[in-house]
Parts: sequence; structure tokens; C-alpha cells
Amino acid sequence: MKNWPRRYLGCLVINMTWKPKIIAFTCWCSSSGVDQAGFEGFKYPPNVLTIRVPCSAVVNPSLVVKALEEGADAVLLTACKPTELRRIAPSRITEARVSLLRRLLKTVGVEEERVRILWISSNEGGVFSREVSKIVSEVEKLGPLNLRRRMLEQT
Amino acid sequence: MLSIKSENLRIILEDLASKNALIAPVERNGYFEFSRLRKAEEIRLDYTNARIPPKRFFLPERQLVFKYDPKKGVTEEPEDDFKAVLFGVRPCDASALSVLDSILLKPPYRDPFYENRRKSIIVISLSCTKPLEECFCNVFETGPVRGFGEDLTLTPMDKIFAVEVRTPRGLALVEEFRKLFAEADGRLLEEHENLTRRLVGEMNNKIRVDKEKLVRLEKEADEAFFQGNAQRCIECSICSFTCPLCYCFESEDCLEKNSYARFRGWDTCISPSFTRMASGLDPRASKADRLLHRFCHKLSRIPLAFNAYGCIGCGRCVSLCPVGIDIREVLRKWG
Amino acid sequence: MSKPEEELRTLAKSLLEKGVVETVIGYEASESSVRPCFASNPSETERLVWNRECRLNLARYLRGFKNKRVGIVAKGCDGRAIVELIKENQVDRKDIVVIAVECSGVYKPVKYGYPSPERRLTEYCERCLTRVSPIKDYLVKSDGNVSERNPPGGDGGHLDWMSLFKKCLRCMACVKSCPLCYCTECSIEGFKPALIHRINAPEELLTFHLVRALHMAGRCVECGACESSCPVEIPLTTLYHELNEWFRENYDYVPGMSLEPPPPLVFKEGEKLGEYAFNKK
Amino acid sequence: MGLNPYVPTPVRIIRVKDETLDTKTITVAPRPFQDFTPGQFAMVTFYGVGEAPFSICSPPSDANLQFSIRKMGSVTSAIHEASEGDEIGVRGPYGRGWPLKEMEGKSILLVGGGIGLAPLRPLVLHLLENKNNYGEIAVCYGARSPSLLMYRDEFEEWIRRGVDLHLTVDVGEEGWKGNVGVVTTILDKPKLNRADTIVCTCGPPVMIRFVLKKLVELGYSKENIYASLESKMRCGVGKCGHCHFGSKHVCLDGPVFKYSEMLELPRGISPF
Repeated sequence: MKNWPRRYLGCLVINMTWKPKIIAFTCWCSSSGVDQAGFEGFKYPPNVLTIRVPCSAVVNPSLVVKALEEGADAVLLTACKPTELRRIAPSRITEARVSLLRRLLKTVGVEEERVRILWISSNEGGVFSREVSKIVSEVEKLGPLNLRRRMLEQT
Repeated sequence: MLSIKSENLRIILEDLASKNALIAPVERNGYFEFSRLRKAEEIRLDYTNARIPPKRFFLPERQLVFKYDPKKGVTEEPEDDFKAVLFGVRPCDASALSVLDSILLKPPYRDPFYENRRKSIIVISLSCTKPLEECFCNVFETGPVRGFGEDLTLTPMDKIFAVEVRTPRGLALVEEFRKLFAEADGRLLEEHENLTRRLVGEMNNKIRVDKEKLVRLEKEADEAFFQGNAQRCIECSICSFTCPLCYCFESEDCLEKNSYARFRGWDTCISPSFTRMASGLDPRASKADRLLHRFCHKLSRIPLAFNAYGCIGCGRCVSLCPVGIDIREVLRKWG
Repeated sequence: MSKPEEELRTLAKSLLEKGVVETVIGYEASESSVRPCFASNPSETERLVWNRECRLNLARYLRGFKNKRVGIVAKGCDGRAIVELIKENQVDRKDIVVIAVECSGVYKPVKYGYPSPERRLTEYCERCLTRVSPIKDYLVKSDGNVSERNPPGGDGGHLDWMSLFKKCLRCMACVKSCPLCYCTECSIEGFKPALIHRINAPEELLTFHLVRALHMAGRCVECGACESSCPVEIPLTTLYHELNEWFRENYDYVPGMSLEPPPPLVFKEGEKLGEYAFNKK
Repeated sequence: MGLNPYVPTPVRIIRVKDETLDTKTITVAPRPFQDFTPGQFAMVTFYGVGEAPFSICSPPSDANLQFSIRKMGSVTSAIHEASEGDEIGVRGPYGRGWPLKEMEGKSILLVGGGIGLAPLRPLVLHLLENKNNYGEIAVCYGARSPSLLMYRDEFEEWIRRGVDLHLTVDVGEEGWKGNVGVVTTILDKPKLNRADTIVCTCGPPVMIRFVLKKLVELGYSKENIYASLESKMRCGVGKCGHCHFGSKHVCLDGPVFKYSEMLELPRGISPF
């Protein structure tokens, strides 16, 4: 049987004893920053899974919601710093979207800290590893999200 | 006919609830609905009717059909033990179950999931003493006192319930708690009869239907009437989802961990994708046709095939339709 | 028949007689409540009514009347929806004759299996920003008292949304009754693979509602059409109001109030985006 | 599995053959059911994607099962991507096939259009195998272009075994010497006793409409005309309601309908 195209982002999340699972959507520029973290030997927690996207502004907030539903404990968007960017608008859009999404999540009772935006330039591998470690420990404190189970349980 | 005192009924309900085998009407979030209960106190015996019909216990919104594992092959997961007593169903909704029986269990193919659930759930109906404004069960004779399809019929009199045993399964339940029931005396029987007469008389809608006339609906349908309603219709599926008799289902394959699963769940003939084929062809492309199909199916095709109406007059679709499409109008015009 | 009703009928009749419009979309009485009415000849205007049961947003039907001149009976929120539709290039202002009626709020619907049929204003009407449509060609004055709106402020935080969503049957009545959900293919189904399954699974309901909320953010005119048609009474407008509050706080933008300011975070082709500089040198 | 009619039996694809540009014929084995009538259909599942109805296009005498599948939606696309050895699910046979009883002793005209030849192929092969029971067999078949003719490589064999085959295409291609035009233009070619011929037709709804009209004009008896109609199906056993039109379920009472039954069907599904 062929591998039928994987339907869910959640398939990428491996189930093990609980450690925060974090999905990071990295834009092209910042993903080279993430790569650089690897080259230069900066350590960052292995439970961050990066998905490279052309620009942070193409990340539809629906996908962030879907990632959370499918089992991610937090979603991280790394974007170019607005001040360093030739085109400012995309990062501003991302920023606005994330802010809106956080408001929405807060309203429905999901901790807003689970959706983050991180400004990473292409040469900031060190910053990335430092910030991500911080985020992982913060998410660890928040505990597992388990949105699906929460939706199933409440009657 | 038997009778049972209210306090004795409580004892039975509490016993069932403690076994986690009681589904009864409760008020949740501002409306009545059926729910599996742990404590019998929550039951609202004064309820009007549940907004979501009890069909969801027999035909769930989403149900696993089978699982397929490329390594192990097809596996059918046995359903969890669903043994329960569905208490307090209105006679109209109970009648819907008997119509569903004739459709879904029609040979040669019997729907195994429905049959399974039907076997494991005992239905106790509770006569309707305060019919709602939208109700028209008297039209199809599915209420308000007794319907068909239930195992026991309870009719509330003062402080006492008249109990009518309808099936052997109902009798078995009565036998289990035999001490709590009493034989009904002549006075009770008389009272019961009076109540029945009064309740049927109280239903204030003046709809009369003639089956012979109604089955011609399909041919004699007034185009303008259905076009007018179609213009209003917003194609939400409230009417089908809240209909105790709508049984159409959709199936869908999903990917689960290392296996594929097929689920089935409610579908609605009002949706434009209901008959649209992959090639884009749609034999029922217009909204008016879909509405006509819905009404014809209920009012002329099921009567033709099964000697029962496909509508039981609960009035859910009438009340819940956001744009006021009213099956009673159809009945008045063609009934 | 109340005075505004009479005025409304006369107005609709004259519009149809003069041939200004082909159809007037309004409300007519049904057996238990009111329902939409499409009057296309003058005699049909006798059916038009106006009362506190007129909940459905008629702007929802405008997309079915492309390139036809229609008159529409509009409450304040219906008018806001029309404004949004014009802004989003869904309808042409020239094609619509807005018959604005002064609205003093609509009643919460009495639905099947409702324990206490106590008639009161809906929550979203108590938050109403405009009792009269922001765009209008004709105005029908109401004799009811037009109360002041309550101070704005989100209050969606205190509800247990998860258990509210859990009841959802996903009948899509909220989508189908919404004047602004005009997409021919809903994005929730349009993604490949789809974001949620076709068959309602309780664990996916949160995603469905959050995605819909995100799509309504900054567009929702809080007409309550979704909420009043919902068979399980999820107070969706409260959720969307919460997001609209975000737009008001951050951009001082309220959807549907006027045709003028373009919606924030929407850029037209060729427009210079703030500090956007595209310099090839 | 037993009594559950909704669960397909896993079978393996043993052969995939390209029929036309967008159509493949897959052969699956083992056949999960004993007997069937030509014209019946089966529900084919591609696990994880979905299920769709396909008419069986191999004769009942064949130990394997064949389906001709045109790439249309998600299930058909998935099957097109499948290769030999893959497992798919089949359940069936469902519906009412061609009226073999009525055909006995009579001559038979089959009219197909495009992929509509698929449900007719088992009938052709079945009739040829039992030639003594039936009269003359004629086939009129049309497709949009010569390259879209199904079962092209079998035609010679059919003719050799006595089928009066007439082909037509809507648009000719280089090297095409046959008739150009829609299938109704060749309906008068087979020389049969029109009053006593059973006609079976299958194809797109528009084609069926015009073929039926033409057949009646040509003097074929309405009593003897049958057509196979298509509709969306989910369960195949008359429960899900998707193929419920008028008082008929296409999956139970069809897909083969008599002329008189088609008159009763509501507009849309009815070819008239």
C-alpha cells in the first residue's frame, strides 16, 4: 500500500511521554537562521518541528488552529524583523494575525502564550536557540494542551 | 394496563441511573435534550420535548463503520455496550423509530448498526400533556398519548402514571420491578380514556390528511409554491438534522494512526452536494427540486412503500427553520 | 397594523409600481413568526410586516440578485452588512435600494424545547451600535422607543466555549444564514486536504468555530443571524464581538459603519503599503 | 464481516490496463462474491480515500473482476495512482442488471457512449458465451474521439464472434475511416427486427435522452428499451438516500431501468 498523502500536520507529531510539541512555521529568511543554529552548534530542544514557508504572512491562522487541534502544544511563527525587512507589510500582517489569534484563543479558554511570534534574522541562530529553549520551558509549565481530548470530554 | 406511583417511578429511574443505563430528558444550556444520566434528580418530567430528537442514540452523528489496517486487514470494532433505557421519549419520536425500523431493517439488507442499537435500547415513552404550538402529531396519529415503536407507554395522571406494556421487552422490564407496579383499576382506565380524548381534542391545528391525496403530491406539486420556498431556503440542514426520521447518511474515509477508518454520519438532501457526482453532474441541481424531494419523500414515498408517514408531526423543522419553511403548509395544500 | 408597517408597504408598493426595483426583499408573517418575503409585484407588498421577530438578515439574499435592482428592508445591522458587501465588491450600491427601518431590537427566538418562553431582547441587540442602517435611500421611522446602546466591551471571556461548541451539530446554519459568508466554497472544506472532515466529529468543532471566527473577525456586523438560527443556541455573535473589539482597540475600526475607511490589514493591488519600499536599485 | 453489508472485502489489483487517456481497467482477484448479472455494479473502496460505485465490466464467467474507471474525483484518482498488488476493497454486487430473461430468443441491440460501454461489455461477453440462447447481437458505440473508444483491442474479436459492431466518433482523428457523428446517427445501421429487439443503452444522460428518442422514432418497441442510469451512491443497499429519486432507489431498483420506469422518475435523473 502506498503512503497516501499524510493528511494531518498532527501525523508529524510523534507521541511519547509528554514533552511539549512545538510546531514552528519559519519563513525563508528566518529558516536559514534556524539552520545556522544547527551549523554553529547551538543547541535547541528537539521537540520543535520546523515547517518552512515562503513568508510568515502566508501562514493562514486556520493552519495554526489546526496544528493546535492536532496535538501541537504551541505554535511558533518566526518572521523577519520588520525593521530589517525590505517589505515591511508582511511581518506587520503576521504580527496582527498572531495578536488577533491570541485574543481569540484567550476568549475560548486556551492560553494565549501557546501562539508565539519570534523575530529572527537569517544570521541569528544563537538568538533562535536561546528563545526557543525559553519558549519550550514556558510551554512545559503550561502543560499539555490536548484540545481534542478536551473537546471530547466536556459534556 | 398497569399503574405506577411517581415515587416508585423515581426508584426505578434511580436504579437505572446508578447502573449508568438511563437516558432521559434534562435541561442543558437553556433547552431540553436527552442525556445519559448518573443521577435521576436531573430528570425533567415537565419537559416539552427535546430539541435534538432521540434518533441520535440510534443513528449517531458519527459512527465507525470499519477500520482497515494494511497489515491486518479489515477489522470491525465492536461497539461499546450501549445498553440503556431511553426514558421519556414523546410518542411522536417513538413512532419515528418504528418508521425507521421499517426502512432501515427492510430486507434484504438490514442496517446492522441501527439494529444493534435498537436491540440494546429500551424505549419508554411519556405521553404529551402539553403539546407545543408547532405540534401536529394528531394529523398522523402518532400522539399525543401513545405512539408506536415504544416498549412501554407512560401517561402522567395526577401523582400516578398509567403504564401500557407494548412489547415483550417492555414486559420484561416491568417484571424486573414487578412490586412497584399495580394493576390499573376501572377508574384509572376511565380517566385515561378521558385524558386521551381531551388531549387529542386540544390539538388546535385543523389539518386533515388523506393518504390517497397526499401520495399524489409528487405529480401535482405546485411549482410556484416550491419555488417560493426555495427562494427563501438557505440550505442549512437544520430540518434534516433535527428531524427524528431523517436517516440519510454520508460516509467518509479518514486516516487514523496506521490505519484507515470509515465513518458514517448524518447527511441532508437539502445540501447541494447531496446528489452531485464527481463528474459534476447533478440530477437534482435546483433548490426547489431538493425541497420537493424532501417533502415528497416524507409525505408520499414512505407512505407508498411502508404504510406509514415519513413525518410524525413533532414540529421541530417548523419551529427551528430560520426562514419559516413550514411542512404544515404542504399538508394543508395537498393533504 | 402598526404605522411603520403601513409606511413600509406604501413605500415598497410605490417602488415596485414605478419600476425602481424589480423585487423588494422584506419580511412577511408566517404561522408562528416571520419569514423572508420576496415581493415582485405591487400587490404582494401587502404581505410585508415589521416587528420584533424580524431576526434574519435579509442582506444574505442579495447575492442571489446579482445585477438586478432590488429593494431591501434593512435594520441597522442589515445595513451594516450591505456596507460590508459593497466594500468587498459583492454587490453594487447602484443596484440596491435600501429601505432602512428604525429598529429597536429583536426578540430572542422561542424555539422548540425551550423551557421558559419569556420574550426579551437578544444580547447582541443590547450591544447594538446603530439602530438605523448606515446607508439608506428611504427611512421608515419607528414608533418604538429607540434606546441608547450599552457601552461597548467584550464579555465573551466568561463563557465556557468548549462545552458550547461541543453541542454543535455542524449543520452550517451559521454559515448559510450569514450575510457575509458568501464564498461559493467554504474555506473549511476548500483546503486540500480539508481542515475538518465532512462528517461532524466533536474533536474538530473547535477548529471549525475558530476558523469561522477568524474569517468573521473585523467583518462581522453582529446582526446575530447565525446565533438566532443556531439550533443549539451557541452565542456566536458574542465570540465575533470579542474579535471586533480587537479591531476597535487596535485600529479604531468598526465593520459596516461607513463606506469610507477601508478595512485594516487589507491591501489593494498596487497600493503602497505603509513603509513598503520596493526599490530595485 | 458476516452480516454487515457496509464492509468491503479486501481484494488485490492483479492487472492495470490503460484503456484510454483517462480510463484504466483494473482487474482484481479474488472475486468476493459468487454470481452476478451483467449490468450490476459494485462499490469499490480505496482505503483511506473513499468509496464509489462502478459497474462490473467483466463477464460472470470470469473468475476475476474488472472495473473500468475514468479519472474523475478523489477515489478514481487514487485508483489511477494504484499499481498492481495494491489492496482495495470491493463489496457487491448491487442493483438490478440487464434483463437477461427477457432477452432470451430475441435479437439485442446495445447502444453505448463513452465510458457507458463498461456496463455493456459483460453483457456482450455473456451473450457471446451463450450465443445459442439469443438472437443477433448488434452494438452501436460512440465516443468523442477514436482514442477515447473503450476496449478497442477487443472489437476485432467481438466482430469475429458475430457481433454487428458500428462505431462512431464525434471528432475524427487522422487514420479514422469510420463514421463521424453522434451515436444517434448510426442507430439505423444494424439490420434487426426492430419490433422484437431488446435495446440496452448506457452513456451520459444527454446521450441517453437522444438515443431513447431516436430508438422510438426508428420503431423499436418502448417495452423493450432499457437504460442504465448513474447517480451518486454511498451505501449501495438503499439506506443512505443519496440515490433516491422518485419512488426508486437507483442502487436497488436500478441502475438498469425500463423505458416505462424512466418516464416515472422525477426530472433531473429521468432522461426525458
